[in-house]
Amino acid sequence: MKKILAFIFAITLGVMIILSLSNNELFTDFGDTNHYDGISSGYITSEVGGDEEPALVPVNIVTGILVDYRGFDTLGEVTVLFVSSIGVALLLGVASPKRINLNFKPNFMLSVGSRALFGVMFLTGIYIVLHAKTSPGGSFPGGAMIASSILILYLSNDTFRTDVSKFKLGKSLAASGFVLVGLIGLLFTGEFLANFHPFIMDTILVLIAIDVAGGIVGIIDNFLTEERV
Amino acid sequence: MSIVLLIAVPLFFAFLGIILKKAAPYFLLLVSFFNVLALGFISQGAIVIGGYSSFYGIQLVLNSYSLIGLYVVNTLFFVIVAINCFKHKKLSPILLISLAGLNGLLLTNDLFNLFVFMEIAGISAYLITTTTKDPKSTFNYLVLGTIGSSFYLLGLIILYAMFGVLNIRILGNIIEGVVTNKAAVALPFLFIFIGLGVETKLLPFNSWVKGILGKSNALTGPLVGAVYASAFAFVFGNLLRYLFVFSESLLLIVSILLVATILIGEAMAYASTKVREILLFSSIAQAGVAVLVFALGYYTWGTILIALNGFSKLILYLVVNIAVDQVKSDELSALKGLFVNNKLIGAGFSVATLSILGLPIFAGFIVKMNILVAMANTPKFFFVGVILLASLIEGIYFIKLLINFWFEQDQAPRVKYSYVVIYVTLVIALLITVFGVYLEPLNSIHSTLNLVKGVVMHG
Amino acid sequence: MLLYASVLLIVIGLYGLLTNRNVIKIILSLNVLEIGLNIFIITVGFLDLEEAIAPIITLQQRASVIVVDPLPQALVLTAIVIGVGTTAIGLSLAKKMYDKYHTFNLDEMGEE
Amino acid sequence: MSEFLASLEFINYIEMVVSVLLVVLAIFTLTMKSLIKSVLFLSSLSMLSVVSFVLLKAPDVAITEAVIGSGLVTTLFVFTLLYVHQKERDVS
Repeated sequence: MKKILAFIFAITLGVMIILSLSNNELFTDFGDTNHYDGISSGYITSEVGGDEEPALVPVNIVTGILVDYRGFDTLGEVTVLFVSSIGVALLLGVASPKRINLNFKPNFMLSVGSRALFGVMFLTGIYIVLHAKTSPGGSFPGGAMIASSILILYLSNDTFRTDVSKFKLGKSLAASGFVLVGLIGLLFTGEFLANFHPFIMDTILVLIAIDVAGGIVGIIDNFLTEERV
Repeated sequence: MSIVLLIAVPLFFAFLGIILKKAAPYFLLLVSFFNVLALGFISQGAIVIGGYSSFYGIQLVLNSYSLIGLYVVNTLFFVIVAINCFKHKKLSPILLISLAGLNGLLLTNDLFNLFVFMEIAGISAYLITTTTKDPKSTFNYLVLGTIGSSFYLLGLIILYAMFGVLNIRILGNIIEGVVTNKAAVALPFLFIFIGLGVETKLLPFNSWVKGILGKSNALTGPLVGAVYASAFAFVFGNLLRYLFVFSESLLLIVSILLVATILIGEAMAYASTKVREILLFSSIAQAGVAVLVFALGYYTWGTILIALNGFSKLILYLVVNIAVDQVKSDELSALKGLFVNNKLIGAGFSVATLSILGLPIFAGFIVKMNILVAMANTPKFFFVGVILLASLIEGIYFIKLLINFWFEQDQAPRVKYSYVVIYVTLVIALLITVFGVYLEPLNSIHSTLNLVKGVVMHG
Repeated sequence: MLLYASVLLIVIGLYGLLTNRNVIKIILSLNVLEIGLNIFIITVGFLDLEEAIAPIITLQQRASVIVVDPLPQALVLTAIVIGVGTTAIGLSLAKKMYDKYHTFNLDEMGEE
Repeated sequence: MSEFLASLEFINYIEMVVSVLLVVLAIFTLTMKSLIKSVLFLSSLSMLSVVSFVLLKAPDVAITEAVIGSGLVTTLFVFTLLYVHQKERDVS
């Protein structure tokens, strides 16, 4: 009975969304946007600030929006990742952690292969972060890639544990560094997170990557450890 | 002083707080105190993050309404932190982040930025409620909160697809001016309404409240019941004021939801025998009243109503939760005679309750009276009747509660309140009475607010 | 087409949330809902023209070409990361609940 | 001109297949009895959404979803299930 009600509710909602969107003169059809009338046009042509130097505008428009025009959202996003990694540590953290055994039988090929894979992924992550302004990607996937390379090490060896405290330190310093960059902008130009020098955007990209990597490694470590009995 | 500091400073110290663990509780105390102080030196107006024009960048706006909201949220937060901060040292960074999130909610004038701050405030609230050691309720809260914010995101993206703008006030002006058929924007508004309705405890979306506030402790009860409730009610008021345009059918749905929230909340509170449940159901009803007042367009009195309710709720949740923590039961029968040994606390609690009821000589009376008069003038007699009926039911159970707490000489429970709690309770009770007897301050607030009403604050 | 698929994904996720009582299944439904929502947001900014390109282009060339809307893409990036945060906390809570009640089924946990 | 039309139809064809597969995988994710199968279907659903992001000309989102959504979220689910699996084995 409950399932039928839920089914009817869900179907009604779906039909309602589709009907009211397809019959709506304001909502444009699929594949036919008018974003050149809205705020996006400013981001694309970068006529937002008026006096912007070309050096401050990255080739990847999405990166430009993330770290510059809407950098405050990104600060919030970093905060969300930060608070959830402390939250996971609060919920799952224990006084004397011990690795959970995955019961792999590590052989020679696996350990060598995983180390090679670790190197490749780590370098790819760094590459993605450093080229966020010109190529697709950006610092979020880059940071996550770095964290995944460490995840590979966790998976390949049952006794492996990375030095979590270093990642925690990096995460904390990177996140507070992000706020600090914003405050520097406030101090020098009177605007929080002002983008007045090309260096600012690079710094923010690297800081985000460190924060993401640190946060995700912390989460993974907490999921793979338990109380020592 | 820039208003962004209210968000940036708590964030900065929260980020530092996890490596400087010893200092984190002091950071929390100092920063929340700094925020209250800073409100006195802050200049009203709008700023845009990064220095872009308000059309493109993320705009933060401080006007008299959000200033009242900020005062309420930051003061209540500081009081709660001052009472609790050394009991939950591990939570200090999370509490700081939640403070930043709440301030961001009140300040931001950007739809997507509002979503981000909703998530920040929400996730820190989930984590704070884990202190009650009841993962099931926290999980329920998390799931409903995530559904709510997903609906909100869906609504905002439909609005973006229609108008290409994310700034709330500009979007509101466009909708007001350009859209002739208001039913065309009903769907996104319904989604946004549902999304915020989860956090503001409106009726079909509030099943998380029972687990969270019904099992609260001295930290989560006041924080979720008073601070988060007021913050989200203010956000709701902001959106209703600057963004929402009701078509006939949407207004009907919304009114039905709100009236049902008010009446069912009061009825549940009347039927309950557990003290914390009485409080939580009555706060569901009051959330309904606050949103109704905003939806009908009485922004000034709605703002004052929320501010007053926030302070009164703080006393109620604080007093009851400390008692429940010590007696280990929240049945009304176990707490009989609570105030026999704690007369000062009892006096403060009674003042707060009577003010929520809207009895004369307390501030709640003036607010409720003005709302009813305004409604009767419009005329909206149906809503007047609903609010009067709700007040009647509220009166019966609150008076019953007070009688139980005051008159039972036999086995009065021994509950110790710290001096901070007694002091806070008395100060708030005194303020409520002063504002209630001496009307001038409230009326002057009203006239100043009327002055700025209509003045568009953004550039 | 993808627009309808994304709305369907949202609806399927909601249906799963309403009917499932297993904690892991509930988090999975949330994820399905989020994926649907993300695709919906991207479709909103999509331009179905052969000459429309992804928003990666130098400043000099921007006047001469048409790009798809970059803003929804930036918003989705934020939404994805936020989704990971909630999923991680939800799974930690699931683990906590398993430690306490030895089951993932919300109905078998019982009231206290 | 005909070539152009053919390429257009090809894109639409892919888009249609992806859409149908997305819905099918979502249904599988929620109807599987075994939790680990559900998780794997979620992972493939996420991978398929990466394809749809590429079709919709959003390379940044595609990379992020591939690394974070498909990779990390799946591992977190798997770790949780693994933990429970080991707990059950310890008990019995």
